Amino acid sequence: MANAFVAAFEILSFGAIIVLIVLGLGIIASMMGIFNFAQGEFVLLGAYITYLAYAKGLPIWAGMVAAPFVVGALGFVLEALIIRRFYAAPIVAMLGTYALGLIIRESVRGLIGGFYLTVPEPIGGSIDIGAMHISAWRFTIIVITLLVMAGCYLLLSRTSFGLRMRATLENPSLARASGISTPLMYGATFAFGSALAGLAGALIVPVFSLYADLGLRFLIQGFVAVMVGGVGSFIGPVAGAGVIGTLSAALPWVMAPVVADVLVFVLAIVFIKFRPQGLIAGKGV
Amino acid sequence: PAPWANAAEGPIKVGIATDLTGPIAYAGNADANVAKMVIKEINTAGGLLGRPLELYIEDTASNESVAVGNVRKLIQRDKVDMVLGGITSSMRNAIKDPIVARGKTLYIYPQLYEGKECTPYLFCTGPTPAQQCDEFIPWLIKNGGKKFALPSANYVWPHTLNVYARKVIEANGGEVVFEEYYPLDQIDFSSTVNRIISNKVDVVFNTVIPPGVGPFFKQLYEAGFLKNGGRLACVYYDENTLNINQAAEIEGLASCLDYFKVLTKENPFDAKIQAAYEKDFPGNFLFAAGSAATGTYRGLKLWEAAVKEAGKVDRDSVAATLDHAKIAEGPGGPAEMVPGKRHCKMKMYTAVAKGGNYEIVGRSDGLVDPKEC
Amino acid sequence: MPEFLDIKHLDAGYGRSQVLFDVTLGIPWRGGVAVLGRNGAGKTTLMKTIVGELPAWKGEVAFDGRDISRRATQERVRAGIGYVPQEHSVFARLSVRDNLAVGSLASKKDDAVDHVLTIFPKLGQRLDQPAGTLSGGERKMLAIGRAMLGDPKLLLLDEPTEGVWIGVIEEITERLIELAKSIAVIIVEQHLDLALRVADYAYVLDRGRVALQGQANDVRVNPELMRYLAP
Amino acid sequence: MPLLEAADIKKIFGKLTALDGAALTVGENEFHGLIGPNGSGKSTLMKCIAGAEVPTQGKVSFINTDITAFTPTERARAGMSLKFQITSVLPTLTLYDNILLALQAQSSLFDLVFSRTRDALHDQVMTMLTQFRLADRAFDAAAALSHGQQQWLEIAMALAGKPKLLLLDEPTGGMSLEERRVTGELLQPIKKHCSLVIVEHDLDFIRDICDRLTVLDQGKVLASGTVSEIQANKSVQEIYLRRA
Amino acid sequence: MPKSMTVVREAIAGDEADGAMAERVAAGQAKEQVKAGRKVLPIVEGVVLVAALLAPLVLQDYLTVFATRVIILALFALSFDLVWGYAGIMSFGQALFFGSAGYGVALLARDLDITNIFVVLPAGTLIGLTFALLLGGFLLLGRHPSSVIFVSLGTLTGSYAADRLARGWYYLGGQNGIPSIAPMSLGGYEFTEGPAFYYLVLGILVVVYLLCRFLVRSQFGLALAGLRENEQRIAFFGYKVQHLKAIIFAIGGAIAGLAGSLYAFHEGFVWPNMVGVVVSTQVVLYVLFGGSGTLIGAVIGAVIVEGVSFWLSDNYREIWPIILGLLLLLVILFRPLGLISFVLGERERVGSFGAKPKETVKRTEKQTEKEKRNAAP
Ligand SMILES: Nc1ncnc2c1ncn2[C@@H]1O[C@H](COP(=O)(O)OP(=O)(O)OP(=O)(O)O)[C@@H](O)[C@H]1O
Ligand SMILES: Nc1ncnc2c1ncn2[C@@H]1O[C@H](COP(=O)(O)OP(=O)(O)OP(=O)(O)O)[C@@H](O)[C@H]1O
Ligand SMILES: [Mg+2]
Ligand SMILES: [Mg+2]
Repeated sequence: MANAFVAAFEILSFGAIIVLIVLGLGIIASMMGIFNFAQGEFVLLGAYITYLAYAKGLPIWAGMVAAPFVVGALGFVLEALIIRRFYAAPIVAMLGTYALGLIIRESVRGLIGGFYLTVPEPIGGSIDIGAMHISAWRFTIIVITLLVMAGCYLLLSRTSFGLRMRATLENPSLARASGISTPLMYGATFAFGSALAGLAGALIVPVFSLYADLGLRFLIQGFVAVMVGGVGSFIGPVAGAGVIGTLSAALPWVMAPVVADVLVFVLAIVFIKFRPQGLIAGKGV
Repeated sequence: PAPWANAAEGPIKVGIATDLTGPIAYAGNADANVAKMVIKEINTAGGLLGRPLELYIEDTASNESVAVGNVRKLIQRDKVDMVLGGITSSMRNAIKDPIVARGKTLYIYPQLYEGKECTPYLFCTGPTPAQQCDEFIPWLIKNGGKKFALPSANYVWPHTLNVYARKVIEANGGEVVFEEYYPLDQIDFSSTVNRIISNKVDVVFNTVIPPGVGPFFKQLYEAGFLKNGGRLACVYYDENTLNINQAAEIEGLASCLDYFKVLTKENPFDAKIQAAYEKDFPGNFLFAAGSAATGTYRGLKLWEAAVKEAGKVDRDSVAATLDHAKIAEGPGGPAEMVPGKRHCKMKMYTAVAKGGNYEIVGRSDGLVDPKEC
Repeated sequence: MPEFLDIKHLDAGYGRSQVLFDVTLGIPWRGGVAVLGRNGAGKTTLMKTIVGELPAWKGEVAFDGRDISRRATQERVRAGIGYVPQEHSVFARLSVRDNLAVGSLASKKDDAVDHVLTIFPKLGQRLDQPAGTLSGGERKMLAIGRAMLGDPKLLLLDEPTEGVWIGVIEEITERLIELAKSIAVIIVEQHLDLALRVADYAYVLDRGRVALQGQANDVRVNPELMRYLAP
Repeated sequence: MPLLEAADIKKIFGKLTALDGAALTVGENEFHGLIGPNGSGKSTLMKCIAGAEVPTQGKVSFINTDITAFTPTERARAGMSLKFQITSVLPTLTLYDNILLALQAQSSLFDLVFSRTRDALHDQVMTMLTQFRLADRAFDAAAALSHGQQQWLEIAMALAGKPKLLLLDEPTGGMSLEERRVTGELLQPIKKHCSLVIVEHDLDFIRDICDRLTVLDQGKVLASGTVSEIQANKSVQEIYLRRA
Repeated sequence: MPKSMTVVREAIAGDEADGAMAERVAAGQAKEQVKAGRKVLPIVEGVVLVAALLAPLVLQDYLTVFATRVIILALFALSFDLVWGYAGIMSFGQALFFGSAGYGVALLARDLDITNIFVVLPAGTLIGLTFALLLGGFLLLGRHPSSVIFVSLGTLTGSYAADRLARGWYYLGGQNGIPSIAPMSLGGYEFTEGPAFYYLVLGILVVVYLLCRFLVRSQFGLALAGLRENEQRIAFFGYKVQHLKAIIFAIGGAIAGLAGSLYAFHEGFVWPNMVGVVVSTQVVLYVLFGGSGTLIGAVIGAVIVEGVSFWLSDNYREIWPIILGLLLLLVILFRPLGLISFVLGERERVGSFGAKPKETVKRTEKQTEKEKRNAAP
């Protein structure tokens, strides 16, 4: 019983981490039609900023708060300078962001010297319930993920931001002809998606430690999650991330990890093939 | 520059092929630094056979296909007399053929590894499973317990090492509760940790590598493994890897290597090379055993001895003398090649992490035999 | 007094191929203006240049007394220009409801959407359907409705009745006549009758140049007209 | 025996019944007009016939074969050709290539690979382009055409495959009266070897070129018959007076 | 109700060529370079061929070996270009065919001692073809056409999964791959790296190139262009779209397989990256860099990307990945049609299948003039 509870918690917490990472990726993919290969590096930057704050002696939470803002701002700038030229061609966008990711990743690698660096969690230790120990920080991550999800949902469903964004993606020239400032929308959305990645990086760095390939590790998993959930909505990728995250944490409990690893992807492709619109077809938010 | 006695014959060319970029660049750069240091030292002392040494460094970029291309540069363009390098097993596998078989050059592999590399002209100067397990595992059984878990990254080194380790564990009355392999970049270990806790494992003999190892140790810690008296063991853990986790999460972790920095307190020679290295390369790239820096030092010095004895640098002559080369001083102590085996005898140390630093808790009596080939 | 929309010596085109040559036209503050011409004459190009989707190469576009030829489309639209494009005139993946919502983003009136739905009751039955699945005629109605929601002071209509059933065309015409009493309307239309009923004034384009212009009634009877409209 | 017989076609989109037992029969060398208010299901019926939509229920037979389960490709190869309501030319290809693409569609793979029909088709391509007054733009990209010109190109492409049944969904959208007349003239000669189903809102145009008419309303056939029969039909007059 | 949902999507996708797409096309159009008339491609092709033939004479030994590798990669790039640049199928997992063929021939050499060139190269080609048919059959075919994004991410995931499988599978050497593959042989002769291998590979490249060139310029090539532009539309003309896709994907796979087997023997080892995402992305970069949709662009791209990385890693050892990234980004930003677009006009790049364009235009222009006059009342 206790064991099952711990198992459920651990699986859930990994699912939450994947959701957190995919949030930004999903928003950029669904709203802007760009599969951002540099998203992993935005996660990395979030982690790096948190580390920097820690290394400079600032409180860790300060770094964590700063990370989404700094990465978001960077996203805004990058959108205006680079990403903007890619909307016409999704495949070129993949490659362009890939190159961008490469640059960021290798620069960070240079900065941290290719090491694995530890960052302590602001809320450390474990919560003990009887004989069970669950990680306090992982628990915090679950809570924050839920809050962020709710926040995004409200932003996209209760304000006209989501509507403007979808209109812009769907038909930019018509959106302009409806008085929507498409450059601003693109900039804001990309910045928002990047900020979420920055936040994800900040929150997960205590769990996984800082290293240059931190973000890359999650990229393909993230794409698969987005596809499984369904491109075109906010909920879709989130649901997909939940499924993929949970699955990849849960399968090793019942089979050899090496098999589980490949199986997740094979299952995902088969699923997408037979339900190309994803878990949640692109409707609503 | 010193006046070279045999300057007319031109310099002797030493090739280093190591990972200067990519995920394990920290190790590769340290190795390259060590090579620079050793070559400089030899040159200041008058070179080799009256000829200067010239160093050629190529990046293997943690990418085997780039590596092969760059190694070919060393062989075919620079025509080096010897290549030292490669850190991972897969890198060694990728470049050994271009060096030894197709390139007809001597190859020294400096990293601790799984053993079983018996290619002619390929010499290994890092510790082998026997060297890392024979004394370490009995110590673990005494200072940890009998129930072992072998969580491992899924590649050749852990597989082969585990076969050996299991033999030693069982021979010493221990028991392997489970042995399991994970994809190299797996970073969630909840099911593993759960098995370890629920099976009441005493010693986690870990061969999971970064990036997985950090989260793994953390999860173990959070699940109360250390609190309940569990012992972590990891034979590649050196000063570089200490930073992956917070000190508390790896308190008591035991490792067995040919060198630890704390040895500088007791060995004047270690203190000397450590100081020389830190003076020349004050950055982040540490002189440590797990990243093959010590193996590189040892390899170059052994090769120097061999060339001196042979009096020539052609492959066959040097291979013949390198076969039984010895050095009286090296990181952690003397070292000598085991004749006919192309592996190296060396001293081994067991150390335990305490508050983020190592303490030596055991040392081999003499030089430990690699037991290979 | 300057015209509401004043276009002087406008050249425009795509890439390097010039389509409009020295087009000069004026749109009054109120009333309808028709732009006629055969296929490929440059009518759509003119409309696109007015809303700013295409840059003006040369010449001047002044709206409400200000030069807008360097402004972005969305700014022109916010300044009071409404546009119904000829093609791709709805957001295909958005529901009809959302299409209308986009149209009324800038609008202050609460009942504007209801108003549109009384004009086009058909749309009311299709509110949750993606606009891309509407029938051709329904799509046009939606596009017109969407543009009207923004309370434009100048409405550009590029063939608003293409594919619309005659019964509805009549309705649309009446609305436009109504509308033209309070705002300016530019209409590109193949139904000559309809166009000239809505418009007081007409321009005829031929190969990118203004070939003919005048009061609607005069143009209608001008013997030259047919020559410019025949293929 | 009719060339095309679509019987009892039902098409349901979610909650909406777009076609509710519609039927269409077209004889050989017959020009058949399909009319009705917006949203009455004309385009949907055309798509069901050409295979762009799968009817929820019903049967389509063409030249004595049941083609209900055929793919669009198979239908095209059986001799059908469709022009969509919304133009869909191949934008970056030249006009020439657009037409050639349509013309060579049914050549065998072998002929395609070894370009055995290229020369043979060249004159046909140029003739078609000239007929539709697009010849001077033969080597422009199709995307550079105005909307009306794209309609011309679409019609040309639909005609290219020498179909036995041509399905035109509002081919004259965006054309002036004069241009419509010319289109009608261009269509007349094909009557010798081809039947036509045409959707139009312009009754005059339809009257001029069609032999028979079918009127759809809310997914059902309101009436079907010769032009004069339809014009006399009470209920047809009614819906044409009723507001949509 | 999954059925009706797909129908909705289809209706949207097929009917309303969506606005964003229209804008894309318009944007592409606006950039059109009026450099028509002159035929630049054959000149470029000729120059590249001559350079390639002479290369070993001026290059040192090790550079010839390097050049051999580059040519093999160019062959690989060609396979991707055919599939993506011409047929519009985004195979983001092209390395799967490259690598699986490499593994296949490596196993032949390791376990069965087969290195005869007349066995291993066909075998590799066949392996690539088979894998392409399997993966393509699964991802591409079916009544409802798959979206570009699905195909690209699907193939990418396929290649990622294969990479992980190779890493996990002990028989394939796991992480270490299969080292020390014996050289390819012909009778008693062994192809070791060097000029002989170079000319062998160059010969193969030229033959494959010519075949591809013939294919894409034939009427079949026009069908492929139609496939790229709008797959659903051409189905209504009567094209057997599924066949077309299967054929071209399989040809692409076969060429990739051929390249993969050459690569395995030339490098002497295979390892998991070879089927994985890194190599898959790399080939896309070659083609994009050089200019997709022109065969020579793929070759040029491979040569330049590899050449530049080689040079950079020599001269800017610490930061070369960053510089490479910057270069790629710059080219993608400012030359989205690839380096070839510096010399090549848009029309020539997209290709045109009409015979003798100039003459025809003139002739018909006169006709239309006349007709216009006639038409006017
Ligand atoms: N994929 C779809 N999903 C939902 N509803 C659809 C879909 N396709 C068509 N409809 C609806 O079915 C009805 C019939 O559409 P259809 O396009 O056949 O009309 P039509 O007779 O061609 O009209 P028009 O003259 O305006 O072109 C319309 O009300 C339309 O909204
Ligand atoms: N994207 C484009 N690129 C290049 N030329 C274009 C483009 N769009 C239109 N043209 C050309 O510009 C000219 C005018 O086109 P425009 O669309 O303005 O005509 P139109 O008067 O609206 O015709 P229609 O009645 O057919 O809609 C045409 O000759 C057309 O071929
Ligand atoms: Mg127009
Ligand atoms: Mg219709």
